[in-house]
Amino acid sequence: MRVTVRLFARLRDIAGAGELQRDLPAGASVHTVWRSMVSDFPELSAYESSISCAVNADYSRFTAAVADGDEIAFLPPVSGG
Amino acid sequence: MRVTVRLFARLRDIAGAGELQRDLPAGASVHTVWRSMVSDFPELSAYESSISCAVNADYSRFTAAVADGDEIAFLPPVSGG
Amino acid sequence: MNLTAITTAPLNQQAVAASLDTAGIGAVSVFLGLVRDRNQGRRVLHLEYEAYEPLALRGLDLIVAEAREQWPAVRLAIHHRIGRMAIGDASVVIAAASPHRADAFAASRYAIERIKQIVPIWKREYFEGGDVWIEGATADPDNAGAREQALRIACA
Amino acid sequence: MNLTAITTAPLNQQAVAASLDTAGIGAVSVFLGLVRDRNQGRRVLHLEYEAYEPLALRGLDLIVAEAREQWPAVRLAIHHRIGRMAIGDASVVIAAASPHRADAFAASRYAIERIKQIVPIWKREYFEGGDVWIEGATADPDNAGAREQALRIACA
Repeated sequence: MRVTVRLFARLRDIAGAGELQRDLPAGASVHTVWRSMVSDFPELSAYESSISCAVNADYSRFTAAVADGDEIAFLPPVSGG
Repeated sequence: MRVTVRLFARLRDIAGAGELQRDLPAGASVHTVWRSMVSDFPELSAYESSISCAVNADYSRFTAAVADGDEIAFLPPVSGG
Repeated sequence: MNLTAITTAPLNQQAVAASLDTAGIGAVSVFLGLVRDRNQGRRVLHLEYEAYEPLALRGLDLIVAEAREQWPAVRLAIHHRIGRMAIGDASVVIAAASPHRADAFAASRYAIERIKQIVPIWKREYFEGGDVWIEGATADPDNAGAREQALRIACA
Repeated sequence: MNLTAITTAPLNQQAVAASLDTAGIGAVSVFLGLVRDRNQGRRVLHLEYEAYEPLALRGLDLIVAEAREQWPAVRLAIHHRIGRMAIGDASVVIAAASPHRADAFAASRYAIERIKQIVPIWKREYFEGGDVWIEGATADPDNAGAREQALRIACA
């Protein structure tokens, strides 16, 4: 299956893109997606303990299963206001 | 000596005027002025313990001496904002 | 525009806030007091505000000075309207600007509490069936306890 | 005008406040966050704000719902700007209207604290000599501790 990965702020800078496609095995979780990102962009690992994630524009847990066509977003610590 | 007395809100209603003149003996204090007002308008006595006073548009004490030409104001509890 | 004003003209929150120098400012807290349609179970028709104007203006200036003493980086503007006001009209606008938000909120809150304590302004409420002068606090700018109470409410 | 918005357009405090129904309202607390010229000793030139827009809007809506739960009589509007902003520009405008002032101040303060906790918006600071993404809180709307902290700051 294929998902869209969205990256923001510094994560986007590290990956050089705010939107990427990833092909995943069946049964993949958000965490699987993140590991695949870190594998391609090792600098992302610094965010391991501070990122949040969202599935289809809704906050999610890293253990959540992902489905074909999902949009998976990784969010560094926020700084709005 | 002669002073101007200013009354506000309910005090003004009781006296029927917001500005009055009062002739006073030498050595009069703000309290003398107030007693003279209560004597003319007994209903004012209800405010004995809750009014504030000002001399020439500056908060004052009731024991302050007044001088010829002063403006003495009596202020019921405030309700601005 | 002056930092403090007693005026019969309608108040403009944006103009009051814009009157503050915002160099170095990261937060602005604006407070508006509006005329409510109900008070103590009565249906209010309109209000009339009256002030002892020169002393009321001094009172607002004193509040600005007190706030500066408490929060040196805060800039504060207070405009109070007097005269007849309809339901929903703004009777007072306070704008507090500060480098950081905590002080902006505190100074804004402090100012409205102090106005209700020491500024010689009175409102007469016209309700269905009558009218009444509203009486709140005995004004005494030397009352340290009242000032401390306003600070406690503001900073807590 | 919507109660919540993420927009690239300049914010208008008066319009945001005016979007609230003021029937029964006696107090409005408006908060503006402005772009500061200094941050951590650096001289800031300008900021760029970025959002994950659909989730940021949901975050603002969640804050409005949380505030309604905490202060049922409060009406809250939150508009956050994104894109490039100059020093002094408003990045966020919050308006909280309530029958009485305590709740208006509390809800306004609560909203800005919660924005900084859970809304996926990021600012990139361009300063003299470089630029940096500012990173604050790890966003987690399920973190009850963070919500309680925002309530404590707001209501205290």
